[in-house]
Amino acid sequence: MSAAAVPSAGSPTAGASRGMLLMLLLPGLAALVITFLLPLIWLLRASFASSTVGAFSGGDWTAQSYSTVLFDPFYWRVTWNTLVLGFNVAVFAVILSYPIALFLARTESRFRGVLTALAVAPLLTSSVVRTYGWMVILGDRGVINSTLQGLSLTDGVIRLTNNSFGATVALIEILMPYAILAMLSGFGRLNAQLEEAAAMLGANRFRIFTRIILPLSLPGVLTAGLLVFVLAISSFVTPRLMGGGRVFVLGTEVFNEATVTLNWPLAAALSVMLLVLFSSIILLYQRALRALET
Amino acid sequence: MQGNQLLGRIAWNALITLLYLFLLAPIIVVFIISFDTRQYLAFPPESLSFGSYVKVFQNIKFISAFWRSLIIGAIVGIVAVSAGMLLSLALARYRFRGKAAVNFLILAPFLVPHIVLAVGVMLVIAPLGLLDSYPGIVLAHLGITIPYTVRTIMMSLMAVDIRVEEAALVHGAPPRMVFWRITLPLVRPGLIAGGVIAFLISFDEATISLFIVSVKASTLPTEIYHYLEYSTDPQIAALSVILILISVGVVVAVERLVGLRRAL
Amino acid sequence: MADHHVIIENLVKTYPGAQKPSVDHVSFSLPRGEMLALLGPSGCGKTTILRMIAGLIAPTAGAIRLDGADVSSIPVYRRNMGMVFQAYALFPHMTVAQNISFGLEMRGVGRAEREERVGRALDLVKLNGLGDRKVSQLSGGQQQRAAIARSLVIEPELLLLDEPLSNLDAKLRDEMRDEIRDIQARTGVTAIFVTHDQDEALSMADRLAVMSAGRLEQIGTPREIFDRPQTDFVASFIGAGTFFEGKVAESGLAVVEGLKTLRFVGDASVGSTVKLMIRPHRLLLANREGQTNSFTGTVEHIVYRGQILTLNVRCGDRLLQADLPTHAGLLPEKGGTVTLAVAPEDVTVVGQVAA
Amino acid sequence: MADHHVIIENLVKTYPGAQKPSVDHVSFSLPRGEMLALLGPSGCGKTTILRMIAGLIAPTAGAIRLDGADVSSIPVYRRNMGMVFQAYALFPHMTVAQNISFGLEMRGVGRAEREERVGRALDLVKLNGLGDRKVSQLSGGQQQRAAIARSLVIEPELLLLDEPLSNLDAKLRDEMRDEIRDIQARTGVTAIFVTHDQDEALSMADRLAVMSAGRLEQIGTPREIFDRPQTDFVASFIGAGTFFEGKVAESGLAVVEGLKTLRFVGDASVGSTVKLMIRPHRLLLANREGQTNSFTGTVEHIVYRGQILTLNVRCGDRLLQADLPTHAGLLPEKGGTVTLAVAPEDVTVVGQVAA
Amino acid sequence: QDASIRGTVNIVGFSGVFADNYQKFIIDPFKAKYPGIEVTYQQSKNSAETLALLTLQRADPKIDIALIDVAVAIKANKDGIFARLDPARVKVLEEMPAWARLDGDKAVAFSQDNLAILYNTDTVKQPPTSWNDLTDPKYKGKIAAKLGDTRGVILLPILDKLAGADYKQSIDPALDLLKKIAPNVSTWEPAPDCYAVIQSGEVDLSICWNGRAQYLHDSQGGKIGVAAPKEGSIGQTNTVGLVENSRNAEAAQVFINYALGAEAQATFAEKSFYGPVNTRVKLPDAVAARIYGSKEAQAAQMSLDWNFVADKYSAWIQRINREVIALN
Ligand SMILES: Nc1ncnc2c1ncn2[C@@H]1O[C@H](COP(=O)(O)OP(=O)(O)OP(=O)(O)O)[C@@H](O)[C@H]1O
Ligand SMILES: Nc1ncnc2c1ncn2[C@@H]1O[C@H](COP(=O)(O)OP(=O)(O)OP(=O)(O)O)[C@@H](O)[C@H]1O
Ligand SMILES: [Mg+2]
Ligand SMILES: [Mg+2]
Repeated sequence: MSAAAVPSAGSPTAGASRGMLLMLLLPGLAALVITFLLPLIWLLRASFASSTVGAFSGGDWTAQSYSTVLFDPFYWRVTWNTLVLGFNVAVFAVILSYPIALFLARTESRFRGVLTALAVAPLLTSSVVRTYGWMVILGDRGVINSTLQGLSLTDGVIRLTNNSFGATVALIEILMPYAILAMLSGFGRLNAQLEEAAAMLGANRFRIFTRIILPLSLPGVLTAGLLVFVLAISSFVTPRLMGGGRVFVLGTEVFNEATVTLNWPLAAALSVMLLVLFSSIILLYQRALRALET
Repeated sequence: MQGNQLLGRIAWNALITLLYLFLLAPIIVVFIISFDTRQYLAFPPESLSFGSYVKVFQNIKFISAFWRSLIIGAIVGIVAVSAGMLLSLALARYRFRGKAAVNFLILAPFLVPHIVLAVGVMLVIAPLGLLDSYPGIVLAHLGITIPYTVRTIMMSLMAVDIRVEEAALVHGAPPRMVFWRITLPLVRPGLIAGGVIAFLISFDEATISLFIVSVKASTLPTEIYHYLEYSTDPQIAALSVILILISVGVVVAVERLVGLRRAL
Repeated sequence: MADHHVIIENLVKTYPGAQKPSVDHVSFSLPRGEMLALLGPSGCGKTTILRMIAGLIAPTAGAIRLDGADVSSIPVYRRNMGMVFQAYALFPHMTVAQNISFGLEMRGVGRAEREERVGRALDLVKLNGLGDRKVSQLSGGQQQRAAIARSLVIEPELLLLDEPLSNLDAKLRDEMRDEIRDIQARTGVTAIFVTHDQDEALSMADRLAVMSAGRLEQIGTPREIFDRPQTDFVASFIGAGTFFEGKVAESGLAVVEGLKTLRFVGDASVGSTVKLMIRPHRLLLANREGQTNSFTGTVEHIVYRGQILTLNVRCGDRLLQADLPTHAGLLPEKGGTVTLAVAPEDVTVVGQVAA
Repeated sequence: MADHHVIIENLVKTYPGAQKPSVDHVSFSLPRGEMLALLGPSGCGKTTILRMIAGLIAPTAGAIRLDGADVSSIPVYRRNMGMVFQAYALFPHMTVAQNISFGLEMRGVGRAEREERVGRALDLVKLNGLGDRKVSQLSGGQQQRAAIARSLVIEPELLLLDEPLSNLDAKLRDEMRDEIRDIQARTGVTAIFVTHDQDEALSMADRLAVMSAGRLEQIGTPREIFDRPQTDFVASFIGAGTFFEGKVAESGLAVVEGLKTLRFVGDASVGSTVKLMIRPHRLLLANREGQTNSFTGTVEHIVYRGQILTLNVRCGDRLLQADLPTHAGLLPEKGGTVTLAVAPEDVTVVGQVAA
Repeated sequence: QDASIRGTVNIVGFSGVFADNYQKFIIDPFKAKYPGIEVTYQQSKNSAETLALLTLQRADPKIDIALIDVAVAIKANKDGIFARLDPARVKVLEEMPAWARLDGDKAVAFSQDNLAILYNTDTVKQPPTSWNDLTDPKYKGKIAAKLGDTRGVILLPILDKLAGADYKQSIDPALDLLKKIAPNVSTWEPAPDCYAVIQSGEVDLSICWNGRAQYLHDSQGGKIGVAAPKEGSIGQTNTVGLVENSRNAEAAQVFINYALGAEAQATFAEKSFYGPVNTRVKLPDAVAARIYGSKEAQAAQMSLDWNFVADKYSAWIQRINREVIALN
């Protein structure tokens, strides 16, 4: 049932190909439609409902939630906060992940498997537990503060958490594994021989890095950046807990409207807003990628 | 080796070590806490014991949820890989109208926050009578795992030289045989890697699961979530450590077997 | 023609998105048992033709007939052809023996017979003992031989070989050439092989088809191609040579600028301007100046090539290329003066120049 | 020797985990401006030697000296060598021109001069007009030429070429050979190039180093290697030939089983058993039977190769290979009887057989 | 024992310790009394999820009874999720106070968990006695207060009363007071939760629910202390509702009648430290003290007009978020 060598319509096996194509597409697409497309359509519908019940079963249509979202300056600020958070997290996560990804891509170490696994391990810890880990490190009486005080570098407490700094740091760490994975798969074009060729042409380590390694890995870096950005602006648990409730981003607002105030239409509208943000970022990203490739 | 080259190596290794330390810092803390004897999370531990681990293994809810998660994860892994394999074949080997749309549909779930999806998924699944059932949770997890399996399998598939498949055709293998004898074995690393990732995601997913399951099909993450609702004690840390060890074990084994990085 | 084994009629292939066809109205045919070499510069469409014959890509236009019947409705896997791919395309997850055995399995050949035939095929390509190796553990040359064995073992009716020897060193290449030639002669299989090595084409093929930019330039026996190239392109692509343009003063005599006159054998109407060619090895050291078709000049460059010595000799503003056998007595030296001569029948007309 | 540009002393390389060294006590040296060809079968260690000279891998033992000084402490990027990699290693994210320009940039050459030199380099390798292409848009041959241009443009002191012409067709290969030879002669750069094509090695290099399984078998001028191979391996690897074993009956005369006697020129003590070789093109058609070193037999196989005709002639139980020029008058036919003769000085002693 | 009534009652309600206690002290005794009635209890993450579930099943309810937050219950009633209880079947309704019988008996309050100030018994030697103590500068950066949910909505009327105002008129005075507390607040989202941060010493004070704190105090070595301010408190009110179109309405109302009864209420209060609603319940003094605090505090205990509050619910949370938290 392989489509193996049936790349074009005129091919000898083309007769079978239309049915075959359907067979190939159907199972996966069905699953995606049920668990992704339909929920998304519901989301759209819900965002135009007026009541909780309407959000589930139809009923009247109103743009009430959208006008709330669009005309409330608070949501504009939240959107701005979200973008800033996403940007900061993306930039730092990418910068910090890059060396690890590079290291993993090249190391010949016996422990490569373990090291790769360790780089991905943070993904598998409950976010609540991991957040608690960060509280221990960054808290007022946490590892860093007590170390600093122990060394008499400061006498007061340095506020490292329960603010957007804490949220950013924790998000960076939490999303780094994604960045590392994305970069690793994008580092395919790196090739030791290219570096050798550059060395033969007189490039020292620094220049090899800036002129060969970096440009070649840039698509992977961009993908990683995009992924982290998107995950960061849609996160809610970490900003909520690490931000000490002071960090208001779209994710936390969606969560809040959906589970605390039970305003599902508004939650849906905010989600749609988030999706619009994604889509524009992705479009920009694709532009950038195309520009890189030509 | 020249002196400054050696220096560069040392600096590089130090940098990597620091970054790893940052990446693993909260996990290290969690690891330490997991041995605390007190009944709440605090640092540093007062005294150390394996008590929390013992309790985790005695907690019937955790244990049964663990097996459920394992089964669900395995099914999700297998189904997601199968569907992903077929989708990847269609995308990698066919030109067809609407391919861009299909591609988008596969990419998009990466980018839509689970919290946004969760209620919608519940709503779609509920009328099918699948709430709190194995098929329901499996279906819900397929949407978020298929994108990963498609991605890894595609990577493997791209790496397969089409000419090899052509060679099989020329030498008398009908397309069905080409698939079973050539294509499938060649993308095995991608299949395994995709399966493992799908498994891990399903095994770890809480947000959507919370909306789908309650008692019968409750998974380990949802049990953890409920547990955290009324108690935060080192059991949670111990459980996290156990899960990490299991996952690291799986990842290492797969890396050994097929080279996960190639497929990622 | 009609009873030929393989008939290609007006074959055209334009890849999707390409402006120009990669194969452009190519027609030729092969009797059963013939070996044809497809020769031409990189990118001229050789592989494309093979792939159309195999059924791996569909022609844009034109027909391919096997034993008179159009093959377009026969799927690839029922065409019973063997093919050696340019990049081998061995199955990387199988051992060498499994690779070779694959086609037999597909044909439902029993295990015992399979093993025996695989063993013989391994012997044939000198890979005995390597049957259990993984493909990745073979050097490039060994892989190529495994690919050859895989295509031979199924005893196909038509054998398609895409640069089957490019990765072998001279020694092994010679051996494999003989081997393929032998098998082909013994089994009577029709074969088409692609190469860009003219020596290979000349020495292996019954006939050569020379292509350029998708078009068939000339098809003929090695001698016809080498000695009587019909186009400029073929003349310059196959073998080296020195080219002249000359006005035909009388039948078989052309006046060439910068030289005196050049006697040649061939049809050319008096008064027309013709393109003439002399192959380097047809230029011999002459005993005396002034002989017919003799040129005296200074040796500008000498290259020793084992069997032969290649000279570049400057006669006026022309550079003549001559290949002398290295054992031909006293050899000229760089800077020395030599006289070279060529027999009129070794001056070939390769084309007319439009006035 | 001491004032030679490149001196290689007892170089050894054992890859980690390998049992046998890939390069095994190899020593040779090159005067400034010489071009050396490294020749040998696949996997014999040619690339490994180049990479050690370049500094890309460290030798296990032995020394590499440039102008007398050990280079082990000079980092790769200050060695000022040009290298053409076997797989090109062009930078995929740069255009062709940017690739070529890279080395100049690293040397701080100004933009205007860079552009000019890149332009000239592109001309040189016949890639004019393709400077702005992405590397991926070039055919294999074009990529190889871009790699050559990139290594030449920096005017290195030492040029290392790893199979620089393997992907070009005969025509282009000839042209590029001349071009590289020319540039090398003009700039006086010392060059080492790797090839498995003996014709290339013979025609381009000042000297040839023939390797086998990590060891240097023989180093010498093309003529020395071709005409006076010192080992069995070299004799059979370079050029074709028919080999005989014979007992030396008297000085310059060996008794060969199945033939009569063979006169040869060379040192061999009476009573010893020697290995003798006759190159195919040294066997000529003889006028009459019974002449010294003449053999009469049946033509078993004829291959037309353009310039020459290769015959396999069976004399008793031996098969002699002879290359006759295609224009040598009346040519023999398959199945016919011919008499071949060889001059004693063309019968080469290639080794002793231990009793 | 009364085996004459048969049927199955499906309950959805809170999870965790609540579920354990409810099973043990309400459901099990009920089953002993009515062997003919089967009772299933399904845990729900929170009231929001319960509401979602009920909304989804409106056409064909699988659930008969929901235990749910009062604010959510009122919202549910707007969408017609619950059915009116039949006073003839649920006789115990007469014993319930007026404020507890919502929307004409479409949901009835059955327990209250008071908002309290928790403190770390190691670091706080003088437990706070008044809500006003929260403004004491010595607690700067030492308070955890999750106010973005019902806790905030309950705290506002308390603070309003402190400032001598009425929450039905304006909550501005409460917000002003809250702004004075804000500088002392270390986190508005205590992690992992508002109890653990006290136990671990991360903060000194935490504004949290009494019931769970009492439970932790008993079970984990008294590190958590509970201060019930003398100005009294307000409880988070849990209601029980009969689902509209329930197929087991009869058995369900038998259950509700039992669960709201004085006996069940008293037992549940003693075990869970949730305040009872049934007016006939008389708690022992020790139990009352642990639920409401001192006699003074017991006297000052307040109740809310939940219909009014539910209406303001999200507006108040929004004001807390925007005017207090976002600016601190
Ligand atoms: N899949 C394709 N899509 C578009 N153009 C193609 C494709 N394959 C080949 N071509 C183009 O068609 C032409 C002929 O290609 P083909 O592979 O037949 O050349 P070839 O003669 O085999 O060359 P070589 O000696 O380099 O293998 C080339 O110009 C090539 O660029
Ligand atoms: N990185 C390596 N690790 C281990 N063995 C190696 C490595 N590189 C090469 N070898 C081995 O060393 C030997 C020499 O390799 P090298 O690449 O020098 O051969 P070569 O003469 O260049 O061959 P070719 O003509 O095929 O390029 C081979 O047997 C090869 O298998
Ligand atoms: Mg080709
Ligand atoms: Mg090599």
